[in-house]
Amino acid sequence: MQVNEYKPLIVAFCCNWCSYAGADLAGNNRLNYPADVKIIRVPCSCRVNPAFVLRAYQRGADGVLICGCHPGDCHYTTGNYYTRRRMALLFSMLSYLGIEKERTRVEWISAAEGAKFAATMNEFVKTVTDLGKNRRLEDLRCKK
Amino acid sequence: MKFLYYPGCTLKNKAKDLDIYARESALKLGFELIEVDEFQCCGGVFTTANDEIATKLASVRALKAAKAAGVPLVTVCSACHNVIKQTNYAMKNDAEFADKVNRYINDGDDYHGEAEVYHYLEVLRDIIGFDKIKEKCNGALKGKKIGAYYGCLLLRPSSVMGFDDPENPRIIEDMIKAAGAAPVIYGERNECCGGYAALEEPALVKKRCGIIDESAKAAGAEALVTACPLCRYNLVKNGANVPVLYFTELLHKALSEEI
Amino acid sequence: MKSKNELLRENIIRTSGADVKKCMKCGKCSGTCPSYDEMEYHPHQFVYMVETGDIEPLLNSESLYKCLTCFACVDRCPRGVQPAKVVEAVRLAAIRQQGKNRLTPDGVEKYLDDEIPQQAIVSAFRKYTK
Amino acid sequence: MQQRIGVFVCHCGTNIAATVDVSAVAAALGREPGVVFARDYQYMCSQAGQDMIKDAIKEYKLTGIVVCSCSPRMHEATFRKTAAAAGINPYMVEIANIREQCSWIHKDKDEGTEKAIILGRAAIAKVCLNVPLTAGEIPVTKRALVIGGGIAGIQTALDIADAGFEVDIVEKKPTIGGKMAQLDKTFPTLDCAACILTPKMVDAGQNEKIHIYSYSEVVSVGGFVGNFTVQIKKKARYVDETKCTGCGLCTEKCPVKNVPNEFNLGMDTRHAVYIPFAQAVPKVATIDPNYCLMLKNGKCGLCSKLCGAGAINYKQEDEIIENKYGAIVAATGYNPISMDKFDEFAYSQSKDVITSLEFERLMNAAGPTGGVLLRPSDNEHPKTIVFVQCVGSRCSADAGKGKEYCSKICCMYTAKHAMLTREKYPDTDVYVFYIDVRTPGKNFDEFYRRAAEQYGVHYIKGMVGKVSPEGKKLKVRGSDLIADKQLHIDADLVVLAAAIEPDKTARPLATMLTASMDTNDFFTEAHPKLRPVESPTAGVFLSGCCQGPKDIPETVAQAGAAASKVIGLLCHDKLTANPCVAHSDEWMCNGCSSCENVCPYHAITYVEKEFRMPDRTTKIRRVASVNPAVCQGCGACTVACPSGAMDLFGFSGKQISAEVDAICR
Repeated sequence: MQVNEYKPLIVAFCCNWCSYAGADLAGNNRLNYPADVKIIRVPCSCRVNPAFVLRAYQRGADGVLICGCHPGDCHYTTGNYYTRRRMALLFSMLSYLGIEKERTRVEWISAAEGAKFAATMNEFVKTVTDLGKNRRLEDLRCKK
Repeated sequence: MKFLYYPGCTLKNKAKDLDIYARESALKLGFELIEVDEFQCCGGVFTTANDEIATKLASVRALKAAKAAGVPLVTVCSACHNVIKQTNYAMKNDAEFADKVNRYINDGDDYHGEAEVYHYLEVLRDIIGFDKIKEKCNGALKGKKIGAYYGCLLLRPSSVMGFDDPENPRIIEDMIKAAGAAPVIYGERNECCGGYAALEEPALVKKRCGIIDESAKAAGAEALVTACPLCRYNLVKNGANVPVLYFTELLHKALSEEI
Repeated sequence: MKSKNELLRENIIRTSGADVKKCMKCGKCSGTCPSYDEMEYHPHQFVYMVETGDIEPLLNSESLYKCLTCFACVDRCPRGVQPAKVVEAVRLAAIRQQGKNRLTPDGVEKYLDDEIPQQAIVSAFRKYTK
Repeated sequence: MQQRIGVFVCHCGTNIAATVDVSAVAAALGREPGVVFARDYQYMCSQAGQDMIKDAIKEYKLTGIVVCSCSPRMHEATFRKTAAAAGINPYMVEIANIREQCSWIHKDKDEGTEKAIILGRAAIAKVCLNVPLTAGEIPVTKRALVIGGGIAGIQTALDIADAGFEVDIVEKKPTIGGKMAQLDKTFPTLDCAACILTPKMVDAGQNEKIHIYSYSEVVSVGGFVGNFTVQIKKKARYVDETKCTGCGLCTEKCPVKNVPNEFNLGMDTRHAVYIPFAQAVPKVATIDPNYCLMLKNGKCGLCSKLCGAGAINYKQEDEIIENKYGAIVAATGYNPISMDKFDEFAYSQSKDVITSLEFERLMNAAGPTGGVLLRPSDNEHPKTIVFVQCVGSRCSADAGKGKEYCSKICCMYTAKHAMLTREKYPDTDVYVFYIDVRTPGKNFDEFYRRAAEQYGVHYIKGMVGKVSPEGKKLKVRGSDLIADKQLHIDADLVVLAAAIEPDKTARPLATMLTASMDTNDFFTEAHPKLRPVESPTAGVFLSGCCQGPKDIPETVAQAGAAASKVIGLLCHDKLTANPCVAHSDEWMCNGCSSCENVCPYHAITYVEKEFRMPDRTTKIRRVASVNPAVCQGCGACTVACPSGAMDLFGFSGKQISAEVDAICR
């Protein structure tokens, strides 16, 4: 067993109606993806405040995913459109802060797309693993 | 309008008619076919195994010539078209295969399926337009009932060839119509004639050709046209009841000044 | 250690690029094959026997040389299995063995006539020799 | 007040325990701050498990609990009830999903255990910040809407009406009846479809509680469970429904006779003014504007002159009707797929290659041939018929065409077709090419065996590879896998069992309903086993083939089940609202309207309010006010709010941040 194998820390915000259910479906179908992904349930992707993403990076996350219903299929009709717009702005801010743009991603995964959920997680974990540890946005006040 | 032209081995020998009439008709229709310099034989059939590299290099070289010239590559022979189109598809979509080929050729200009490949019939349909051809035709073929024989190579595998509906094609029928004749549709027009089995399995080929010929005759065809020299050879050799022509011959006849 | 047969099977599946496990045994490939009557093993059997690793009989069968590569089975297969590619991969496994070329430049002459197009000859060499 | 948290880790038999060391999880989580009790147990959702939770709540004076178990979508409601029964607020419960999102997807036990601990930690961090919530109540509009008027929609509507509730059916065609009205006989009993359907159509038409909007479509859906607002477009049929008596005189005298008759799938023609079939409900004529001479170029007007009731109105226009509903049932049904990509069977090349639905019309006494089996090309009796199963069903995605699923009904209706053909025309040879014969259902296999044994239908294991029209014959080439032969059959008629797919209107409807669909555009159910007739969207229910392929008995059963769910909803005067709604801190609100602008439910309004300022003056300020009965809790406003005044109960900014912190610790 490798001792120093790098394991990224990934936070995934999943909307209750589509992506969280998609993640459950991936589980039902026993589709493997790395344990590095930890899911936080939110009612809608539009509940994800960009501040949560920044918070995750401050606390040492290596990648953040925001998953919602496909555009047009939002349970709350328009929530994911807000997400799309907000995250576009956040992305340019993250680039400004020097966080590689590949570390943050918005994905649309429906409740029926368990396979897509697993594939997306596998691919994202690989992308983030290849980028390596994220060191750019640690809140120094929190360092012991 | 100019295109790079890949005639292939057979069109330089046993199927000269296919070649000559293609070039002459092209000029009448306002486009020119410029032969690829020192082209090599495509090999006649596409080897589907993905570890076959050397057998596809000739096609890649022709494709690279088209890429360099910045014009589409045009083929007339069904077999060449099939091999080159499939090779181009593999170069575009199979990164591992393309990498091996590019390393092998290693001339500093990697190829990834950039060239466009057209069959002569596709040029007629998509670039010239059958309505334009109709205007230039002389009406000599009026009332002639002609069956299109597609065989297999032009149409399949359809996901790669993208030539026409593989089960109910119409491109040659549309050409026959444009040329002034009446197309005859028959069931076996997209079934294989037996192809290269002509060498070792003449009985199989005879059986296949008999089925095709019967089907065409029953539907009332007075002649068949094809784009493949081997199809024509097989059909004629096995005693087809109707004459078998190259589609370019038919086109040329329709475009000739003298009636 | 994998057995020789298992290695052969893996090699055939790899070079063919076909997924034999996808087959649902409907037999449409064999229902459409123009060479069916000439074959001892039919397209669906090629797929099945490669899937189960029963490859030796295929390697020694004349059926390998009856496939016309017309792709009717490939186009019509509802499962996207591509039987013709499986046949081709088995045929290559056969003719790539030492001294198993089916056609030789000397041997080809007896098949020729004045009219036969070059295309037939090069195709046959492609198919029958390594 | 310091929270006292209890943690309950479920084994779920071996579902969780096999890849997660549950006792290690309980031990680790027991050391978390605030946790005063942690225990693992075989099945937390069992009575014993729930009792254990209740006892612990009482004994340890717990203020909140975390259950590490399956998805909250599965048992959150269960554990909330448990908590409430033990006297704590049901919203002081959090679930850590360590089954679907942990044990089932990971193989390594160390990894799984570690992740389960982290997920548990996040749930503890969240529950520490939970506040007791009280669910409000929302009124229920006691009227249901059924979209689609086939057997599924009709049965659902009848059952709802039977319970005494108003119900509207919206049907896009001029009559209700759907596909079943087009069928001849039904398997496995061979009773005639019309004989069992048309009485139900009449019942629906005459029922006082049922209103049928025929030739109508749903154009918009607003609101939420108990309170939907739906706009229905009544398309202009150019006939006044209230006046038309259905005498049919206009449909006989109309001079335009060459319109393809969609009811007979284009195998014969109808007039420009038409009633689809004799038993149509409502029995009202409809003018087809694409063919009517009067509507096209203002010349004719014959029907208007003939109509004694004066029902014809060429100036009729589309009408939008807005109604309120408490529940909506989708019953949009299915269609056979297009045969365009399967032309090896020559569907587009020969009139004598038909789909099974067309065969139904050919066998139907009210069909284009009056029930005499004649082939479409030359009206002769076919002597050899080949049925091809699974055309477009069970295709892999690699094939680039067709559907991946089994269409379920084809094996049985083909057996029926074959049997009926042999019964009526014993001199006909009937071949059925099959891959598998799938007959799970009461008396189904017996039925299929009867076709083979008593009626002498030739069942051939194999598939047709190609159909070539040759003269008057169809040359069929296929494989017989048992005989190891390639068969060549000269057939007179080929019948394709085309795969079925959801109706094309289902997708836009799902978007309007915000109901989820699977990749095949079938509606998804709230739970595949336990809630099969409910959409995950509250108040939306599913009936018939819009949820998946079904035969008639199954459709009727599901229609009844959907109706009972609707009745269960409508018999409440009030519904418990979701208390996880937005709320605004009035002191922080700066009155900017950002939240109001993003709210999809118009739940936020601004009010002028008097505030007592710290300097003891009073000031009128404009502040946001959330209507908790209307808010659905999406949280869009919370992020839009620039001052941080807006927050969401159950998913507050602090709670989510605490989860982030716990995961990234």
